[in-house]
Amino acid sequence: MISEAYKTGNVPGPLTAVVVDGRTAGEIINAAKNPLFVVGSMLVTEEAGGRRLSEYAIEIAKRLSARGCVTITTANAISVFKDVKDVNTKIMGLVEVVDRLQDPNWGANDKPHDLVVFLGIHYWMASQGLATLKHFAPHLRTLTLCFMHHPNADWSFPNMSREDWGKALEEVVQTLR
Amino acid sequence: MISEAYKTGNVPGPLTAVVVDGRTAGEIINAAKNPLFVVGSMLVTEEAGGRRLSEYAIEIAKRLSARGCVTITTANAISVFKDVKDVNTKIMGLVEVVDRLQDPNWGANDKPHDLVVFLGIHYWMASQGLATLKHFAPHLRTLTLCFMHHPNADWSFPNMSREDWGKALEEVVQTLR
Amino acid sequence: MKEGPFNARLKSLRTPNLSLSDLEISIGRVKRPEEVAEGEEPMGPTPMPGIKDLRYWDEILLRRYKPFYSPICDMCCFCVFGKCDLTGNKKGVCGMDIRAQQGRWSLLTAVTGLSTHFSHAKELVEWLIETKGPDVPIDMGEKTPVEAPITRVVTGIVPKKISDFEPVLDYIGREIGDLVASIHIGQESDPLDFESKVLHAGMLDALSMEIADIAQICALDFPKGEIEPPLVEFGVGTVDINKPVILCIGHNVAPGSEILNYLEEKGLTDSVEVCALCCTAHDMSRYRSKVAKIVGPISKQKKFVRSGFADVVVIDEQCIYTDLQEEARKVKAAVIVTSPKAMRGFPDRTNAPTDEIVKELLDGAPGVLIFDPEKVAEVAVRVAMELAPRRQKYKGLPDVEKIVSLAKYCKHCKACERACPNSLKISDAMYAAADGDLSKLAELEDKCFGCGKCETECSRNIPILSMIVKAAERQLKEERSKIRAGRGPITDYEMRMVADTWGSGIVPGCIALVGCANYPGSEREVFEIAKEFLERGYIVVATGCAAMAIARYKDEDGKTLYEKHHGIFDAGGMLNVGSCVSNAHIIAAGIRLAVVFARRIMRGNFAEIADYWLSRTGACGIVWGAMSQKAYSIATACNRFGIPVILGPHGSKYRRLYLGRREEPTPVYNVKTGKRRDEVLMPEHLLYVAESKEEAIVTAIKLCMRYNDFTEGRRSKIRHYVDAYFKFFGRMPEDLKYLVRSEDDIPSEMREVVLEELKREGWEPRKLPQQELVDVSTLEKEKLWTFEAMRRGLRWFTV
Amino acid sequence: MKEGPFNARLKSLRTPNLSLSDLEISIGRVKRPEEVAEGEEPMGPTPMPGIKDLRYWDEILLRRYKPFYSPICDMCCFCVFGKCDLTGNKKGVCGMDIRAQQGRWSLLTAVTGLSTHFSHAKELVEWLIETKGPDVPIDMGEKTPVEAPITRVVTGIVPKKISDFEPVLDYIGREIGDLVASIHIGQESDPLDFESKVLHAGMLDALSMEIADIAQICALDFPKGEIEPPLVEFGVGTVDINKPVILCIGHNVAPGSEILNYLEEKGLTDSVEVCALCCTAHDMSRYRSKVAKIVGPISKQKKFVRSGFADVVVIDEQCIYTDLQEEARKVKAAVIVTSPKAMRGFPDRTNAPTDEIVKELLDGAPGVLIFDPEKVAEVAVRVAMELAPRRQKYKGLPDVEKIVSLAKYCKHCKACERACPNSLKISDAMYAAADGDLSKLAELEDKCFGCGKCETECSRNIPILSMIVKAAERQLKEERSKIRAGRGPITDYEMRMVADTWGSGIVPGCIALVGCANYPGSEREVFEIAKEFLERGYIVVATGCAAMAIARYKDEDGKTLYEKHHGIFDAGGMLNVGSCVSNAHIIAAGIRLAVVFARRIMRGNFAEIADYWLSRTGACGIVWGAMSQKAYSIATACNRFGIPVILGPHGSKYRRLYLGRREEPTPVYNVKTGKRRDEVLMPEHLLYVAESKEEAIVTAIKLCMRYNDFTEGRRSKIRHYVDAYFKFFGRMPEDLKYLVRSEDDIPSEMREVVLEELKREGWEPRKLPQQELVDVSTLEKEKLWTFEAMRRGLRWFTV
Ligand code: SF4
Ligand code: SF4
Ligand code: SF4
Ligand code: SF4
Ligand code: SF4
Ligand code: SF4
Ligand code: SF4
Ligand code: SF4
Repeated sequence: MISEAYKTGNVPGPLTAVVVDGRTAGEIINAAKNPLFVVGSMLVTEEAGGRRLSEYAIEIAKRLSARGCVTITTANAISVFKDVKDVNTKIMGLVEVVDRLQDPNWGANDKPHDLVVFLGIHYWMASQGLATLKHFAPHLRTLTLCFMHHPNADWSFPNMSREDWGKALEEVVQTLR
Repeated sequence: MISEAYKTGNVPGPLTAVVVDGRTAGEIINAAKNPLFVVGSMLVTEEAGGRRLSEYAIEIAKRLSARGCVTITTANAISVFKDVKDVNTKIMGLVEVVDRLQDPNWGANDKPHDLVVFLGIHYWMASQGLATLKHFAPHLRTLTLCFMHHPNADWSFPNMSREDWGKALEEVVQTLR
Repeated sequence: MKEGPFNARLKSLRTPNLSLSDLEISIGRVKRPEEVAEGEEPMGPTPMPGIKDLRYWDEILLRRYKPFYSPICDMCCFCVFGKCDLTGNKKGVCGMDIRAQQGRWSLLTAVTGLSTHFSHAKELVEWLIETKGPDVPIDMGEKTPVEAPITRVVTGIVPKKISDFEPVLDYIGREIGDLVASIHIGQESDPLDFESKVLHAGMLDALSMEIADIAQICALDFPKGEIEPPLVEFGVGTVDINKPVILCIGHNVAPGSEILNYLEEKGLTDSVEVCALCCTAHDMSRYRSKVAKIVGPISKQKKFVRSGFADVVVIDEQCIYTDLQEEARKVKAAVIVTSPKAMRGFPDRTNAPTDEIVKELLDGAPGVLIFDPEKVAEVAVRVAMELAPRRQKYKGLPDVEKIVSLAKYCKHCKACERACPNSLKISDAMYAAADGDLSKLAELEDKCFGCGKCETECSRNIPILSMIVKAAERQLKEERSKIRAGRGPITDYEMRMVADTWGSGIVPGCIALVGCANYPGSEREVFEIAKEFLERGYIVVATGCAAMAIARYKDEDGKTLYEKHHGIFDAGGMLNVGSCVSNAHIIAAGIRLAVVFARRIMRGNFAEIADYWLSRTGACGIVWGAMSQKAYSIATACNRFGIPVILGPHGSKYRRLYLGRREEPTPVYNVKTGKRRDEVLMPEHLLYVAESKEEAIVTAIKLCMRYNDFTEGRRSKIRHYVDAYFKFFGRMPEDLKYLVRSEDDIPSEMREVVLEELKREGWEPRKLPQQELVDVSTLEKEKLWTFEAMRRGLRWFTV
Repeated sequence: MKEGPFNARLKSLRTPNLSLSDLEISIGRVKRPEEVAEGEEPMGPTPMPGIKDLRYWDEILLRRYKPFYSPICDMCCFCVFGKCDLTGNKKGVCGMDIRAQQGRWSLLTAVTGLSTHFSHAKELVEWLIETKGPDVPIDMGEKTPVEAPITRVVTGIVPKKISDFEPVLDYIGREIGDLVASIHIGQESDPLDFESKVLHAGMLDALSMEIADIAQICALDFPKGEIEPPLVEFGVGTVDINKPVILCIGHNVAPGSEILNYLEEKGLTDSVEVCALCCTAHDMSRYRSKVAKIVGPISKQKKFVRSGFADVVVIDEQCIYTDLQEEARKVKAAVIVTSPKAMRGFPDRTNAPTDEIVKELLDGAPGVLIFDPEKVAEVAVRVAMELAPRRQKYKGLPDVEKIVSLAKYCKHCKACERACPNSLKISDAMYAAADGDLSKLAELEDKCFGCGKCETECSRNIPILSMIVKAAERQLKEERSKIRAGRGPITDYEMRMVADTWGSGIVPGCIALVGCANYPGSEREVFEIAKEFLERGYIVVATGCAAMAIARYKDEDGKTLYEKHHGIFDAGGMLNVGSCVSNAHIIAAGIRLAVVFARRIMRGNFAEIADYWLSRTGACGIVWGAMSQKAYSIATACNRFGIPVILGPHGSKYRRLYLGRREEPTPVYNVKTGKRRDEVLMPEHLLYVAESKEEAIVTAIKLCMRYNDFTEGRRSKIRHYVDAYFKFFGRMPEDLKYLVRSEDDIPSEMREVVLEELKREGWEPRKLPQQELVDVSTLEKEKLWTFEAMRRGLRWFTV
C-alpha cells in the first residue's frame, strides 16, 4: 500500500514508502538487529491521542535501551529525557546523525545499524534526512512513526489524525519486545 | 489502483492516472458524450497480440464514427486508413489537437469533447500532451489505450506485454457500443 | 607589453601557483610596472579570479567540510534525454548520478542568487551614473578609509568613483556565463567541482552586494557606518491610513527614493503616507528616515495589501509574491511595476505622457509598467492622492461575523495544512472560530508568512489568510515600534577598537542574523535568538527580513532590542546593517580585522583573507528563515570567506550542507614556521541546519570558536557553551573534549564538572605552547601572501 | 556629452520608442556626431538591447504564436518555500502557477544554452587574443564583406579585429545576469514576459555563436564560405587503430588544434592518428581537413571509447557524457580534461612539468586537468605514443560467444527498455542473441544513442550497450565515408546569386538540419529528410550532429549526399556549415538577404530584420534530435529572428512550443502605404513538434511558405506540399484553403483536384493585386527603420 505524502508537493520520485500500521512498525523494529531511534523537537510540543508525544517516545526508547540500542535526541529533544532513567541517549544534530549514517560502519553504540526509526522531527528535515539515507545509505532501512506520511522512508504511517496517531504509537509500544 | 509510469523517470506529481482494464476503458468511452479518438505514428509500426495495431485502431474508429465521433490521425497515421471506409478522420499534428483541446468549445466535429482517447502515439509526446490537458483542459478527461502506463492521463492501462495489450484492445472493441 | 582589452590581459595574472606579478591593477586596466607607486599595497595572487583560480582554496574547505546532500527530487528534468530517474546508484542518460545532480542544483541555486544581486547592482550603478554622473566619489566617510574591502580582495581594484565599478560588473557578468554554462548537459560531473563553482558564485555574490550597497550609500547619502543611525518607524500600526498611502515593495530603491524626492519637491511630504515592505523599505528609510515607514518583511506583503490600506502599490524586484498584483487589484489599488526582471505582463508606458498614465490608472487599468523612476514617482503620488478618497471602502477586511460563518463552512479536510509550508493548525483554528473564538486564528498570524498557499488548496474557497489577518487585526494595528535605520559598513574605526577583544575571542563572537521570513516556528524566534546573544555579550548584526523580525518585538519594558542596546560593533551591540545587499559589510568586517589586526594584504588576496576568517575570527551566520536563492548565495558567500552559517529547518530543502566530522584530524600550519600538525576540526561545520531555536543557539556558540582563540577567549566561549546547554537542555554538552585544548580553557566556576566530563571522555590536554596553539592557519605557508611578499622584500603601507 | 563607461552611456540609446539617434556606435564607445562618416549606414533603434527593448517585437511574435506548455513536472522545487504542487490551478507558495513555471523553465533552459555558447565564445576569444594577439583582423574573405551580420544587427558594432568582440562579450555577460535574475523567486510572473526573456536569450545565443565561429574562422584560418570545402574522412571505420590514437571530444577546438600543430612541428603527423567526436571534430577538420578524422556525433562517444581504440582521450566542453572518463578508465586509456566548466574532479596539473604529467598518466593516473592547450598537445602525443603498444589488449569488445552467454542471463524484465530514452526493444534482441542470432542486437545500433542508461537499470548487470556495439561491429567498422568540412558563412556573393529566386519563393526554401543525436527513430531519418529536400530542389544546410548523421549514410550508388550534391547555397545544395556555433551563419543568411535584396539597415535594427525573415524568407529549421539546452536556445534564436523550427518528438519535453492557429486573423501591413489588413497566419507555427519523419517533411514544406511569396514561388511550394502529402499519406492535405491565395497559386498539373478540394472547403480567392499581396510586413510602418530613415532624408551606402 502506498499513500500520498503529507506535504502535497513532496513527490520525490518512483521509489516511495510502504505504508505500515503500528503493529507492523513494531515488528519491523523487533526484527532489526541494531535499530537506531532518532527523536526530534516535536517531542517537546506535540500530542498524540491526548498524551504528550514524549511519553510514547520515552516508552519506545526504554525498550530499545533494554536491547542495548541508543536513542539519539536531536535539537532540544533531550530536554524531555531530563529525569528519565534506563534510557541510553546521545545528543546530536539531525543532520549530523544522518551524515554519519551514510557510513555503513558507523554506530551510535559503536555497532553498525540496520534500521533507523524517526519520530517527532520537523517534517521537511525528516523528509530530507530520509532522502539522504535512501540514496546514500543503501545498507539501511528507514521507518518513521510520525503522523505525517513520508515517501522518502522505506516504511511510514499514512497521514493520520492526532487521535489515530496515539493509537498507532500505542500499538508500536505494545508490539515491541 | 495506480501503476508505475512506463518510463521510470516519468513521475510528474501528486496526481496520477487510475489504472483500467480493457472493459472499463470501453465503458468509459461508451459513457462519454463526444469522445475524440487520437491515433499516432505507432499505428504504422506496432503490433499487439499478434495483430497489427492499426486493425484495432480501425475497429475502434469505425464504432466511434458510427456515433458521429471523429478520429484524428496525427503524424503519418492517416496512411493506415487509406482504404478504410465508414470512418471520419481528420489530419492534425498531435500538438495542434492538444493545443485546440484547451479551448472548451472546440470540437473536431464542431461539438465540444468530454473525453480524449489516445492510441499509438510516441510515448513522450503522448505523455506531454496528456500533461497539457491535465493542467489546461479541466473540462476534459483523458484515457490512453497504449501498453505503456501514462501517469498524466486520467485513466491508463498498466504497463503490459504486447500479448496482453492485444487482449485488452480486444476487450475495448468488444465493449464498445 | 602589448596594449589590449582588460579581460584578456588579466588572464596572465590568474596563475594558480603564486608568482608575485610585478603588474598592478588599477581601474579597468593593468598598470605598467613603472606606474606602480612605491610603497603601494602589492597585488595578491588572484585578482579577478576565474572558476579555476581559487579551486585550491575550495579544496581546503571541501576536504574539511564535505558536501552533505539531501535530494528533494530523485529525478532530473534538465534536458530532453530525460526525464531521468536517479534513485540510488542509477545514472541519468547523460551519466549524471544523484550526487552530481545535487551539486548542479546547488550551483543553479547559488548562481540564481548571485545573478539577482548582480543585476540589482548593475541596474543601480547604471541608474546612478545616469542620474548623478559617473564621478560620484566612493567615499564611505573618514572613519572607513577602506571603502570596498570585498572589491579589493576579489578584484584588486580600488574604486574611486562609482563608474569604477563598471569593469567589476563586466567581470562578474562574464563569470556568471561560465557558471551557468557548467549546468549544461555533458559538462561538469564531479560534486566537488560543482561545489567549487558554487563557492565561486558565493564570492561573486558578496562582491555584487558590496557594489550595490556602496553605490547607493555614496550616491544617495545613506548612513555611512553610523553607530547611532536614526530610529525609523516600524510596523503595520505606524501607517497613517487617513492619508493617501503609497506602498513600495522589493529591493531596488530607485522608484522609492524618487517618490520621496518628488514629495519633497512638491511640498507634499506631509500629505502622503509612504511606506514600504522588504529591503526597499530598509533602503528608503536609509534615504529619508523621517518619512519612509517600514511595514515589515515579506511575510507582511499579502497581509498588508489585502487590508486595503495601500492606494498605490509600487513593485520593483525580488521576493515579491508573483500574484501580488492580483491581490492589489482585488482591493482596487493601483499597481505600478518598474523592473525589467518583473514586468508581470503589464504594458510598457514609460514613454507615455504622465497625464495619460494617471488617467489610465484612475480609470481602473490593472497596472502599468514604467521604467523611469522619476516618472513612477509622479504617477504614484498623483494617483494615490486622487484614488485614496474613492477607495475608502476597500480599506478593511471581512468583519468578524463573516469570519465565523466562513469558519463554519470548513470541512476540516486539512488540505490547507498539508499545503501550508509551516503546517499550521488551520483546522483547529477553524473549529474555534466557528464557535466564535478567533484567538486561535489570531495566534497563527505570527507563524504565518502570508503566502496564501492554503487558500489555493481549499476546495471550499475559504479565504484562510484573510481570516487570520482579520482575527489578528488588533495585534497588527498595535504593531508599532522602532528600528534603527540600516547603518551600512562597519567602520575601520570601530574595527580598530574591537580588534583586540574580537580577534582574540574575548568578545565571544559576532552573530549575523540574516535571511528571509519563513521561520520554522515564528518570527519571534529571531528576536529571541538576538536577545540571547546580546545578553551574553556577543555582537549581533542583522539585515533584511531578519533585522525587521527583531524590530517586531519588545522587551518586558516595551523597548525593542534596537532601543535597548547600543549600536556599536562591539560586545552587546545590536546593529541593523541594512538591506540584504548590506550583508556585504558583515563579510567585510572580517577583512577589516585581518587588515587592522594583522596587516594582511587585501588586494587580489582572497585565500589568505578567507583563511583569516576561517581560522581566527569568531562569527556565525544564522539564516533562520532561509528561503530564497539569494539567501543561499549569501550563505555560500560567507562559506567561501570561511564563515560558518546555520540555517533553519527549511534550509534542508536547499539540498546541500557543508558538514565536518570533528574527530577527523585536519591539517593546520604555523603561520611563521610553516610547520604542519593535525588538529580537531574547528569550527565543526560550515553550513548546518538546526531544527530548533535552542539548537541554533548552542550550535552558533560552538561555531564561533576558532583555532586562534587566545586562552581567555576560548574560556569565555566555553563558558557560554556549557551555560547555554544547561539553560536549554539541563545538562552538559557531550563534545567538550574537542573544544577544550588545555585546562586553562575551562572557566573556573565550572572547572570541576567539566573536568569530570572530560575525564569520562578520555580527554588529554594538547601539549603545545600557547603561541604554537594560536599562530595557526589552514593555508600552507607559501600560500600566505602577506608573508610571502615580506619574504620577497616587499614593503608597503596598509590603509 | 560627458565621457563615461560604455554600458552606462548606451542606456540612453536604448529607447523603446524609435527616435533616430544622431549617435553612432563604434567599438566600445559611442561616436560623437562629428565622427560619423557621411553616407555611413545609420544606426537602428535598438543597439545592444536590454530585456525590455525588444519586448515590442516579442509581443508581435507571441500574439501570433502562443506559448504552448507541456509540463514535465507538476511541482516546483526552486526555493525552499516549496516544494510546491502546482497541479491544475493551484499556485505555489510564492504565487507562481504552472503556466508561469513553464515559462520560467523555458527561460532557464534557454539561458543555459546561451551561457554555454557565450562561455565558449569568451574562452575562444580570450585564448586567441592571448596566442594570436588582439589584432587578428575580422576578415571573412572578399566574397563576404559583411563580416558579422548578427553582431551588426544586435549591437550596432562593426568589428574589425577580434578584440572588438570584447565589449560585445561584456554586453552578453551582463544580459545573462539579468535573465538569470528573473528566475529568482518573486520576480517575473507572466508567461509572456518569461517568453520575451527567452527570446532575448535566443538572440544573444545567436550573437554568441557568431562571435565564437568568426573568431576561430579568422584566427585559425578555417574555410571562409567555400562552396567546395575539402572532403574529410568520416566514420569509425576510418580510424587507423594500428597507430597510436588520440581522440578529442567536445566543442572547443583549442586543445585539438594544438595537437595538430604539435604533430606538424614534430613531423609526427603520419605517426599518430588524430580523430574526434562532436563539434570539436567539425572544427578540427576545418583546421586540418587532411589530418583530423571525424568519428561521429555524440551517439558514438561511449561506443567508440568502449571499443578501446583510443589511447588518449582529450575532453573539452559540452555534451560529453559525464561518466565518459570512467569509460576511458575501464579500457586504460589516458584522460586529459581541459575546461574549467568540466573539471570532473581531476587534479590541476597545468603548472606541472610536462615530463611529470606524462609519467603520471603512463603510471596509470585516472586523468589530469591541464588548462594550457599547448601543454595538452605535448602530453597527449607523448602519452599516446608510449601507451599505444602497452594497451593492445584493450582494443576490442567482448567476443561473440560471450555475448550469447550474457544474453542468456537476461530475465526479460524490461527495466532497460523502460529506462531507454528510445524504448528500444532490448528484450527481444536478447532472446534472439541467446539463440545465437545477433542481428537484432546489431539492428539496435542505429537507433541507440549510446548512453548506457539501460545498463544502469539492469539488475543483472548485463552490458547491453557493449553487446549492441559488438553485434554491430562489422557495420561500424564499415562506417567510412566523406563529409564536407564545415564551410562557415554563406557568402554575400552566393546571396546575390540566389537572392531573386530564394527571395521570391521560387527556390522553395532553405531547410536547416541541426541539433543533437537523440533521434526518435534512427539517425538515418535525418539523412532521409535531407535527401527528400535535396531532390525537391530545396537548399539544405546542416551543422553539428545533424551534419554528421547525414554523412553516415550513402545513396544507392555509394555516395554521401555531400558527394552527390553541390555545395552552393542554392537549389539542391547540400552544405555542411560547420559546428553548432556555425548555426549563426544560417541565421545570418537571411540578414544578408534583407541587405542584398532589399537594402535594409542592419545595425541595431533587430525588429525590422526579424520581420524580414518572418514575412519574406522561406526557411525552416528541423532539429530532429533536439536534446540539449543549446539546441533549445538555438531554436529560440531562430524563433526571435522569425524563423520557424520543427523539433523531433523528444522536443515535447522542452515543455514549451510556439503554436499558431491559422484561422485566427493576424494583422499585416503594407510596407509602403502602412495599410493594415488581416491575413491568415503564415507561417502557421514558430516552434512545432513532429511525431514522424513524414510529418516533419510535410510540415517543413508548409512552414517555408511566406506572406511575400511571389505567385511563382507559392505555386512551387504548393506543388511540393501536395506532392509530399500524396507520397506519404496517399491523399490531399486538408488545409489548402489557407495556403492558396488565388488560382494562380495552384500548379497547373494539379489544378483540378486542388480546386475541387478548395471548393469543398469553401475557399474564396483573395482579391488583392499581386503587389499588395506581397509587400507585406508584420511590423507597423513606423517601426520599419529603413523606411523611416529614408523618410527622414538619410542616405547611406549598404555594404
Ligand atoms: S527537479 Fe524539480 S522540476 Fe524537476 S522533476 Fe524534480 S521536482 Fe520536478
Ligand atoms: S541532464 Fe542528464 S540526468 Fe538530467 S535529464 Fe538530461 S540526461 Fe537526464
Ligand atoms: S482546506 Fe479548507 S475546508 Fe479543508 S481544512 Fe482547510 S480551510 Fe477547511
Ligand atoms: S498563508 Fe499562512 S497559513 Fe496559509 S499556507 Fe501560507 S503560511 Fe500557511
Ligand atoms: S519558487 Fe514558488 S512555486 Fe517554486 S518552490 Fe518556491 S514558492 Fe514554490
Ligand atoms: S534490464 Fe537486464 S535483465 Fe532486464 S530485460 Fe533488460 S537486459 Fe534483460
Ligand atoms: S545505450 Fe542505447 S539501448 Fe541503452 S538506454 Fe541508451 S539508447 Fe537505449
Ligand atoms: S548538436 Fe547537440 S549533441 Fe551535438 S554537439 Fe550540438 S548540442 Fe551537442
